Amino acid sequence: MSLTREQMAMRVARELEDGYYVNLGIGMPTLVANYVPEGMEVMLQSENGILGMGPYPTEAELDADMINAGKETVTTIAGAAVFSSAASFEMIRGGHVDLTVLGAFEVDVNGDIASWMVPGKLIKGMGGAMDLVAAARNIIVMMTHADKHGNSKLLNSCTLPLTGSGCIHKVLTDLAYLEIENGAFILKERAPGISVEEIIAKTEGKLIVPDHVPEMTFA
Amino acid sequence: MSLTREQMAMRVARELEDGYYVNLGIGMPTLVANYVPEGMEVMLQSENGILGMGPYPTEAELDADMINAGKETVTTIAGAAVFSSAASFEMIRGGHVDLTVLGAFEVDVNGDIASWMVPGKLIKGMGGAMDLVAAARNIIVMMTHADKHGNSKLLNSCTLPLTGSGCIHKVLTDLAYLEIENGAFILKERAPGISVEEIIAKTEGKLIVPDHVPEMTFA
Amino acid sequence: MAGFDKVVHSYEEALAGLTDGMSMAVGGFGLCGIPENLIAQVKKMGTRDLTVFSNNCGVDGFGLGLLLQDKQISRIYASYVGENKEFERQMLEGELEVILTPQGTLAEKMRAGGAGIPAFYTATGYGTPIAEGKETREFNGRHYVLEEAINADFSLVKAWKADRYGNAIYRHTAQNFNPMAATCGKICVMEVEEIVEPGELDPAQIQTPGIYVNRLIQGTFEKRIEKRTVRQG
Amino acid sequence: MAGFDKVVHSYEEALAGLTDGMSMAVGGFGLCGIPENLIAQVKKMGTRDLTVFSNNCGVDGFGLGLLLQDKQISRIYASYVGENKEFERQMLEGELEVILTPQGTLAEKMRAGGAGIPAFYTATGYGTPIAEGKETREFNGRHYVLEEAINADFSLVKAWKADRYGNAIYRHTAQNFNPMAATCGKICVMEVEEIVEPGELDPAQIQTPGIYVNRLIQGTFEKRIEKRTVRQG
Repeated sequence: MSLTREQMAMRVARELEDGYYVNLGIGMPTLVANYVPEGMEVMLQSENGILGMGPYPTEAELDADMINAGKETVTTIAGAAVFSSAASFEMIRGGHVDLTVLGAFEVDVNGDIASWMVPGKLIKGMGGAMDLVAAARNIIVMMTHADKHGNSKLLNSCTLPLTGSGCIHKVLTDLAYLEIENGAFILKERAPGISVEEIIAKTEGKLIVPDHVPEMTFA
Repeated sequence: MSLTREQMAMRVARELEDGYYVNLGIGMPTLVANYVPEGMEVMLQSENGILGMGPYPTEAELDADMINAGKETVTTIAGAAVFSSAASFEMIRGGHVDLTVLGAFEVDVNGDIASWMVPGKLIKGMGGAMDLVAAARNIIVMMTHADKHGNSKLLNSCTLPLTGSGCIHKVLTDLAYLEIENGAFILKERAPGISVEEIIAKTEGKLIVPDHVPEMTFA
Repeated sequence: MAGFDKVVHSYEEALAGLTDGMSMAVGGFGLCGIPENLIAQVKKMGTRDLTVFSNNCGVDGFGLGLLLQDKQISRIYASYVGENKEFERQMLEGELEVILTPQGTLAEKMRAGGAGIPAFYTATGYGTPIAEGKETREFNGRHYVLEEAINADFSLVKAWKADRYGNAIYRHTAQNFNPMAATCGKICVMEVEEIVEPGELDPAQIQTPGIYVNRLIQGTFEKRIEKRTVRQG
Repeated sequence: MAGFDKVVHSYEEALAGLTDGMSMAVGGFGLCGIPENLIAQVKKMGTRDLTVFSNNCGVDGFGLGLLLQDKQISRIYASYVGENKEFERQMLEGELEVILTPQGTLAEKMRAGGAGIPAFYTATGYGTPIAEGKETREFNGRHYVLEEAINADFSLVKAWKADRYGNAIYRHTAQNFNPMAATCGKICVMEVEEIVEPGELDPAQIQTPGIYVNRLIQGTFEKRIEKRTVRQG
């Protein structure tokens, strides 16, 4: 069975470490915040200007002036800081954020990522994604292994306009956890019940399969 | 009679306009603050991080954490802002300060200024002066016409290491007020009782003397 | 108006001098912290052929989206288009020139414009379409793109409180692009929820010093929420 | 120390890992807002061959002047030498390499180092000895100098109050270079007058967010005044 969104978030959460400052992209990456291991503290950075983002507000706490980078109303935790967009990207571009998790349309064996535009069809804009991928030392791309038409999103070379070049080293899909090294995807873990053959079939980019590929665990 | 320091400050103060943000250099330029015309408001910027610098503190107000760019203890006025050095030079380098008054060792007909170093003898450092002269739209150099050995400080070409190049257009000395245009000093006003001949004698750089050179007034 | 009192009493006065073909740096992130009344005034004035620097372009019918409706904007520098159908339509059909700009680069370009820095290098966008036609350069083994400053004719910003001198503070994440936008326009117009007397705000806590602000006006704000997300309390 | 608690309990621990030949970005302007106890600890440690980035170098016998006495500093980037005889003597006699750096350029170079900007253009110093050996370039008819970022091994800074997470605020003009110095070191050590619990400081008023701070220590400060100027009250 391919992973649910929640299982994907649980697996990404295993990459967290105590004391990490983390930026979670809009959409699925946001779910990672729900699976921070017991006894571990991480602090969420939101690129519109929050360090120490908290949960959604109650009706009573709701405040139009307190939103996250996904434009959702949020709260801050005790010990948060709120600042300008320039100050926020000083942190991001200066490499001070420990982990960035974001989605993508495509990733390739060179560590290139495409996530902001499908020419002629869809232009979301890059928001802060280009800044995040250019600067972060530690990035996990979190996406489905194939698109809804069954086309692989792990390629030899991205076909869409890039968000960043040579910056991705870790990919978590609904089928596998892979790392990118020396121009290839290395299959590190497979989703429970997913065969190596299925992953090979759904990976267009050069894939290296070690002798033993363990099943993923979540805690 | 050559001007006293106070008269020089009074003459510079005539260049002030209501609502001006002004940076006054260390030393003599500081005196200008004492001669702001009645009914006019100017706000003093100090490059270590004050907009709205006030007078020296009373003994009771004295605070080691509140100093100006000359390292003197000061106060702030109501409606001041205090900020970082980077924020301070954003203002200065962005050209937001309306008037800068500073001292100099030499000024020349090209608008070059030297004020921070006499090789082998004296190195004060440039502090914020290079930033101020590079960015300000409106600068008045305030200095004696000649040094203590009688050598002119208004030259065809500065001999000392420069603070800025082509940036000075107005000079107030103890003998005259001059403007710099098209590679020459233009004698605009002379100190009361000082002859045009004396100014000519003490100005090494190319000097243009209009038919009529009025005596300076102070209010 | 004398000395440092920046207060104006009508939105007409606030935006006097804004004419066709000019550029505006506009604060806000999504609909948060946008100068909503200043934007509404631009709509009322019908100023056309505007160049806008703003992270987003509002939504259909609110914020800068109002100016898209009437095709008052010719060109916009923004990082994000999503959730604004008219914006996407005008862009895809070529009615509107959109220069998509990474969010951090946009913030830094505005700051640079205000700070007298004509250009800076950044890793953001290297190897992507954003870098096309721009100088790139290596420092210490990494590649960077040269990005130039943004300078605008007008700055339209929204703060929480300001004193009459224009010293301003922002509320929560409504700060976002406002402080940088405030610095990079020739004429900075700020609207606030409350104008206080000089001395009421702590000097060390001022986020936009009054030196940047030319005109200050007190307004009332709808503060529309784009995505209302709540939890059970 | 777990999670985000940055508090350390001794100056030894605060500066552990600072070794000969390293570089330090140090906050303060004159003697105002200097990390005086951290500097005293560097003197005690006897660390040598240091490269220092700091606007000034203290005075004879206080602040960074202490490190000059023992010749612990090999190289310093500063904007101002005046009022420090030993500094001037070591510089003129070539015992100390001094790279005089305009004050605004120094502040911006530290900020750039913390912000991932490897280099920027500035008008400051064009046509002066400061520009020698540096690239210059014209933008819109004005000349600019390319200046590179400062990155240091350690940041030594002084704030007023910080919470345990390192979120800090500064007092009056003791802010000066501290916020920029805090961002450009690999390990930022901050000393403060008071450590408070997370939540006690207003999030919107934080001047150095805790993400920049690695070690935090509470100290007591002499706060020597360099020029005591008073008026009759």
